[in-house]
Amino acid sequence: MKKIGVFVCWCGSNIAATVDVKAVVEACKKEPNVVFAEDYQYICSEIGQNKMADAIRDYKLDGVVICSCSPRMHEATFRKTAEKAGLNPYMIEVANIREQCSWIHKDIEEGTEKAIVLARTAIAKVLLNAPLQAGESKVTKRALVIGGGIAGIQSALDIADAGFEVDIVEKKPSIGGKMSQLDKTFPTLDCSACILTPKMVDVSAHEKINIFAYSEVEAVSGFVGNFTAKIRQKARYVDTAKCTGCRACMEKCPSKKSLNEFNAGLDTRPAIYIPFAQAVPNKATIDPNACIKLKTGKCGICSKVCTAGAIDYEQKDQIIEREYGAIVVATGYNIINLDKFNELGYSDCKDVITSLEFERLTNAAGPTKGHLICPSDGREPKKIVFVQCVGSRGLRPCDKQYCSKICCMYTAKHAMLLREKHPETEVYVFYIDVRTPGKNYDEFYRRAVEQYGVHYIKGQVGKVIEKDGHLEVQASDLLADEQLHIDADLVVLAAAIEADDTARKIGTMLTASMDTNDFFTEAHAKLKPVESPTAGIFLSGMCQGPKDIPDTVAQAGAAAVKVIGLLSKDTLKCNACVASPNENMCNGCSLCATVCPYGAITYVDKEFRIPGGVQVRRVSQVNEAICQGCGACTVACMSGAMDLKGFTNKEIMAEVESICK
Amino acid sequence: MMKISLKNLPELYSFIAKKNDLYLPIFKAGQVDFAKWDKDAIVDLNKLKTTKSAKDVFFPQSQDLVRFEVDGKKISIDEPIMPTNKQVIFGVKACDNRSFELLDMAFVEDYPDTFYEMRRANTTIVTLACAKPDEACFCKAYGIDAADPKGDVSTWIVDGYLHWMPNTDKGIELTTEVKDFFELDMDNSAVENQQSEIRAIIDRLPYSNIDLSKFTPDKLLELFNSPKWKALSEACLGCGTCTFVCPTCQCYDVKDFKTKTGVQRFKCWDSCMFADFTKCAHGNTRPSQMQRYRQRFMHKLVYFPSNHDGVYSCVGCGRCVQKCPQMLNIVKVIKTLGEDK
Amino acid sequence: MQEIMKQAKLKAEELLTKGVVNRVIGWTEGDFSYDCSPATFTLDNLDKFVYTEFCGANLSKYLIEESKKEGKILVFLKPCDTYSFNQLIQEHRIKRENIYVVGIECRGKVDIDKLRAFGIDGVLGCKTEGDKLICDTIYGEKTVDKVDVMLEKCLSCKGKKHVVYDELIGEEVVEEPKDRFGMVAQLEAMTEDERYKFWQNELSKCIRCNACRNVCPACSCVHCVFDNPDSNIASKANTDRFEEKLYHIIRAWHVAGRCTDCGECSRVCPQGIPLHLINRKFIKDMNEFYGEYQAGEDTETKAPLNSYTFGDREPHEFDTKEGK
Amino acid sequence: MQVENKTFKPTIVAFCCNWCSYAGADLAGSARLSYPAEVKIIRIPCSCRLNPMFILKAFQRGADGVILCGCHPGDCHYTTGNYYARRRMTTLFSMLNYLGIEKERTRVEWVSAAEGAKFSAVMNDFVATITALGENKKLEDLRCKK
Amino acid sequence: MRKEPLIPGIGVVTDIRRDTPDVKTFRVVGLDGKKPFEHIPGQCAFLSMPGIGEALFSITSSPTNTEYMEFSIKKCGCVTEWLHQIEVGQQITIRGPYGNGFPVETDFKGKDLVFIAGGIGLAPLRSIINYVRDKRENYGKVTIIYGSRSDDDLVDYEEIKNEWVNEPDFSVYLTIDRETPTWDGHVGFVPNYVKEVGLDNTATAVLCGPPIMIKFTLANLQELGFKTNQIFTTLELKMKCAIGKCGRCNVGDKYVCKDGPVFRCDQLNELPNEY
Repeated sequence: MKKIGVFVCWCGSNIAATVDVKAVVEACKKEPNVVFAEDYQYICSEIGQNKMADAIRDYKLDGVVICSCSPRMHEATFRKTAEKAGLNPYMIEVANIREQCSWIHKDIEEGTEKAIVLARTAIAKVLLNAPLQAGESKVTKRALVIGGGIAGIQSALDIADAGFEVDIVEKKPSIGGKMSQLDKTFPTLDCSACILTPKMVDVSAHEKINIFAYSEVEAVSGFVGNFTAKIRQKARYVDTAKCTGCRACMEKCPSKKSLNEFNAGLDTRPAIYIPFAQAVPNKATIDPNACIKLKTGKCGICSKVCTAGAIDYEQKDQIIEREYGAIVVATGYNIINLDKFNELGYSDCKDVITSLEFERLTNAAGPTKGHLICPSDGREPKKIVFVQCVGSRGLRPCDKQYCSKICCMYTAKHAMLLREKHPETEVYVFYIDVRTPGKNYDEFYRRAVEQYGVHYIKGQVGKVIEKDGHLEVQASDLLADEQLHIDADLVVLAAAIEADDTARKIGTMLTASMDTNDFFTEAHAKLKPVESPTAGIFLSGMCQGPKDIPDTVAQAGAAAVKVIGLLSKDTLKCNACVASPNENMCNGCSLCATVCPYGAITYVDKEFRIPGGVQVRRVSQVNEAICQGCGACTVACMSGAMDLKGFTNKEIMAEVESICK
Repeated sequence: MMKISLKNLPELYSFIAKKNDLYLPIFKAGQVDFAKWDKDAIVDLNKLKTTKSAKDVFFPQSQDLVRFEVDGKKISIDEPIMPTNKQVIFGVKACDNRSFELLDMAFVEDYPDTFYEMRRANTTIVTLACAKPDEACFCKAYGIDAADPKGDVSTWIVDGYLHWMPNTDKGIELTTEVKDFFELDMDNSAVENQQSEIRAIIDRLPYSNIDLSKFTPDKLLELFNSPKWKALSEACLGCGTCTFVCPTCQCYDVKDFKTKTGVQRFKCWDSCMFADFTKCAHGNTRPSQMQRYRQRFMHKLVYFPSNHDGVYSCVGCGRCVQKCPQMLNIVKVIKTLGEDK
Repeated sequence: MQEIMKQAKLKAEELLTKGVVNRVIGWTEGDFSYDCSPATFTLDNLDKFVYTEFCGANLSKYLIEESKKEGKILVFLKPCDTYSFNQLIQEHRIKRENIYVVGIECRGKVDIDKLRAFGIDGVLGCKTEGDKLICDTIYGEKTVDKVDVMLEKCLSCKGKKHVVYDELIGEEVVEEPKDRFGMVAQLEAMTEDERYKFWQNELSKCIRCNACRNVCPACSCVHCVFDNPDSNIASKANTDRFEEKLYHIIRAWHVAGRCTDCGECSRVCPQGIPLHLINRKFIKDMNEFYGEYQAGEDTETKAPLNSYTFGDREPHEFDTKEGK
Repeated sequence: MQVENKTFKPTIVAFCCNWCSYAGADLAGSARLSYPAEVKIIRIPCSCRLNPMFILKAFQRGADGVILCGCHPGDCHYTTGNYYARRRMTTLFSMLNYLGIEKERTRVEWVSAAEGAKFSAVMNDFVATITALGENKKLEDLRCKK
Repeated sequence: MRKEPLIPGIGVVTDIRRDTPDVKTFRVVGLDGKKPFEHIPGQCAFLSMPGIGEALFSITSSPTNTEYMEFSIKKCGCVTEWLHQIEVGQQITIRGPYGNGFPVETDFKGKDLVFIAGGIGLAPLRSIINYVRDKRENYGKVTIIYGSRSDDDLVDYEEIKNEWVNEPDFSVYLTIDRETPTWDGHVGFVPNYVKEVGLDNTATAVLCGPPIMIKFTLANLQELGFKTNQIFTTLELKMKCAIGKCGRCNVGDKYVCKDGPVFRCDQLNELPNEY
């Protein structure tokens, strides 16, 4: 007789408050095959786990049901304990009586009744469970980092330093990302470029790191340890091997009207360009939308001035296929489009700018060489208004509901720097709340207010209109309860940040789950913050949600550590819950293979003994290293020959029967 | 003899149905089968052959046997409810009526099937002569007279009247109960005329004189080993149509069904034509369709007669002739194997 | 018809004699004209070969076993049978190289049950004359319009094109496909309760003889779920109303997208259950939801249930009335 | 009838894909977003694992409603699973309805791991719908009620 | 009212003994603690667990045992698998006895008997061997030839070793198919061994074992001069009713459940070869 043990967890009062755990234990004891049932405060604790291991040994249990929190929480813990105690880890079933029961039902009777049903269902399943053995697959010892901002750079460096090959794919001509556009960084006020540039140089110099700049990931297939990515290297029309980065072409290029992305569109650049001085790789790129030669076939000046002969107008996009063991997503962010915020005048008034534009306007390498002027007429602004939470924490359709997290701090930084450089300017900051958690953050903000005399006004800006060459800021002061009209020279909007527009595409490609805001979902909000639920995919930086540079770097490092951990293994335990065909029932019809997303199913001709001889039949075979266990094939299979280990037809039907009892 | 105008039959039905479960050939969704009569039922006495035979009245397709409850290591048994209702089956043709006798041999001899036995005991059979036999009928080959269908009560439909003649005590008992619906009928000539018409038609039927002489128990091995089975059976799909429409097929299966609180053990029709009929843990004694096909006809024509004084387990109703999806049937078997002298 | 039969017989004789094939699968004569059965022939019994208006049986399914045997077999396929053949090829169930396909002309087959329902009892023999069917019965000669007694599958013929063949016999009389979905649409127009009643009435006749399954070229599993105790849905008899529904829903589901609408299930059902109406519902739905698809038209195209598009309709949007 | 409906507690089987909807249900739990206890969840790896046999089995065994929750189209952990599930369920539900089974008894909802609130709302609504619809009579197996 | 034959009684498993790695012997009594019913050697009974299934097993214990019934059961299908995992005290359903049994009071009486068994085939023979031991005066010399794959697979080895070999006028020959380190007895297949032990061909032989063993042993016995009417064997086919009605277990016109399972070989020769 199969012997089943049942543990019912109190989870402190989390379960015990709305489920009578003793009653669940008693009910389980009555179930056939249950030889042991017990409750305990915290089964996931060491003592709880020891109890479980002891029960497995003492009662020679063939299966264990744990009524506790979600299996997504502790199934792995319980499985490990079972394995240590000599029980196959797949002979464990978790009845989710916390998330699915105690936390959502208020009534003890109702909660207990449901908990019993859930426990009974898990018992019904575990009785049919078979011990499973996970297969193994090899690990390709190379990582792919998607995105070359500070997050990607940090992850790549850490992984490469551990001795693994890393490819960085960056869609722009240079790595560096948003951080390269920043002037100073809070709360220490170091120069952004000064701390980023050495890292970029490290990346370019690192023998283990390969940069695919001006490239995009086109497709990813495979699974953890064995991904294959197709990378599109867009045509730069410049042979990077030859280009010396001398910039002679940039000077001579006759088409200089393109908006300079690096300077947030505040000035222009030539059609052939290197985005900024410290660009890595320091190679020119021709913008095909601006290049006269490429558009009309005439010109070709750059080709003539290039002494290295690097210009190649015939260059084509290249598709490179590379194999990886792990993928780090570091797709970063953008600031939202402010077109929908007409009341703040961003589209109409040149002197209403975003914080990022402000960064460029104050940066020594920026369009104004760091000289702060009003973009409309070049005068020095005397009164500057900062508007917080533009598009963040709002409820309108154009708003993001989340807090963009970094704006409070960078605005304090901007205000402080302004007041330091131009003490004569008046600086106003309109805020909803000032949020400054973080080491030395609140001190930083208080310095802005107390030491630098920045005017912080709790209130919202209703309108910004242009009036006589000035901006009239209409706002409310909530604390003074009065309407304000401020005549400003410059208005700086702390625009909300959003996930990069490529994130969704990449998420789909990687089958990594994303939230409604296109931020990647972590495998667990607290305990697995840098892992995607999809094995082998790790999250670094803003792609997972708004965060500042220190947090980004920390997460990038964490993601790197996870990657290193993965790549340092020679083989990976495969998913044990894989499809498995019963060849005696297999028709060989190939329907399963047509729905398999991984190409895990192949066919062989096999001999079968039939009355009076031998018959050759085509039957399916599953490559267990490739199968991820989705189960699509099991439903496509008519005869039921294809089943999914760990979620067999019989097991699921037993669960159904048990629930409907 | 007595008679009743056909238009008064509904009243007769409703009277009989008061005290009995009344089974009649009832039209439903294009088919006529024996079913329990109620006032909305469409009775079709003109249909020569119901799709299924009349056997389900005694041997229903599924029959609950016993219910178990399991509690830990303990098992308790709920005795079944026996079919104690009185039944009348009305409109049975001579062939089907004869099949009851054959089923009796199978079910009542040795370990009697109590459900069958009780239904048999509680049922009064009212037969009906076949006014218009068809090409597939070969009851005559088994000595059945479609013009004199027997049963507890024999009836004939002639010229708008149903003529009624009790044959047995049960028949007389029923007749006494329903006699007020009838008028006395002293002139038997109408019935007799019909009988001779029927017999004349039957004499002309192509299968009426089919030769069964070859099928005797002593030829068991010779017939069994005949090479002709292969060609005879090759189109057989292995479906159960012939066995399920057959009035004499009696194979069944015993199965368990887990209900909400217990286990219901029931018996249900099975077919020796089904691939898994004899399949068990050790293997299958009849793994090929040829063997299963041979079993069915050997049983009807040799094995059954061998155990029952030479009586064939076939009544010549011709249902299999007409219903086999691929037009295989017992007559083709009889003719093909009967050729060998 | 006589002419086509003669040609077919000659063709079989020729191919057998030349040794192109070592046996032939076709139809063999019965005692009455309506009872011809599928059979294999060699030169020895070829005299019994017939091809008449009663040769409705689809021979494709037999090829699963036959094509595994030694040597090449000649098969006669009517236009609609060729779809089943293709579907079986697509599913790797038959070995094409072991089969010589002769497409045979078809002008619609007769349903003996319809003939009987027409009041023509005791049929001893039939012959076609033009549009009429002349029946010799024990109650005298009777004549009907052939169209009145044709098999359901022929009344809703997909068009008389052979989609696969090595050789053709007779004319390829390609017709416009007939409307197959009229009755399905009628049912769709009913209320839920009316439909339930309709199906309850029809399905309750089911005796679970498995004829529909066993004749179906798509239902050719090595081991059917209904025979497999491990499937948890195996059953033998309709012990409860539920089981007749379960059986027919699952059966239709298993052939959904694979059913070529050959109509054999309805032809063989001893209880006259309009099983084609279930299969056609799937076909109609899939056509409407995912674009026209005819199973067996070729051997490549993926069936609708085994493919997808990003913008497929959502599951609650199946109400086809709204789709029209 | 009114009284009966009030006391009628339907049995609801919810099949949830492991990656999105089961996580969504967990989120609903951790956010204490309640839904009726009649809903019992079965975890399946992907919505494409749902075999129509399971649905019919549930009805046979006494379920009054069956709901499948999976990742939003495009978000399937296995890339394509929910696309297959979508086609399968669309055609199957259409067939059930064609046979006269109430359309409302079966449902598919896409619930992501972040949509705890949606999960709870969906379940509340589904239970309300089924409760209003009453007991499953058309696909019941009387033997399973004994 | 007559009792419906398909409705079983309840039995209790009071002892479970592991004979070989895949054979267990179950002791069964009725709810009243007594033997469920009387039987003769060679007869069978249907055991079942509701919801799992019903299966026919030969009764291994001798009718002379008045306290209980025993069944030696090899694990090979779902019912046997279930039986192999139960514990003492488990209730099961039981109905029987079925079949003709060995003609212990007629054909066998006063005869020398040769019992030849292979593997689990000893199960039905154990019943008659112990019966003969208890009614020693009614029978002549007894020779037992029993073989299995290995010494581990010998059913009832303890009883054979400790009791049968000591019985007067009993000769017991054991053999295994392939040598094992723990076996010092005869090695070889049963059919061959039959020819080696020097059987008296006037005895009555009873065979039970796998089909292949039966086939060759039968041939060898005939070579030794045994006539087919001196040889008995038992058949085992799929059954559902055991009362000759369900239509499965017939071999020709004989039902194994009712007319068998014991057949004399000359009778079998008249039946179609479909077993």
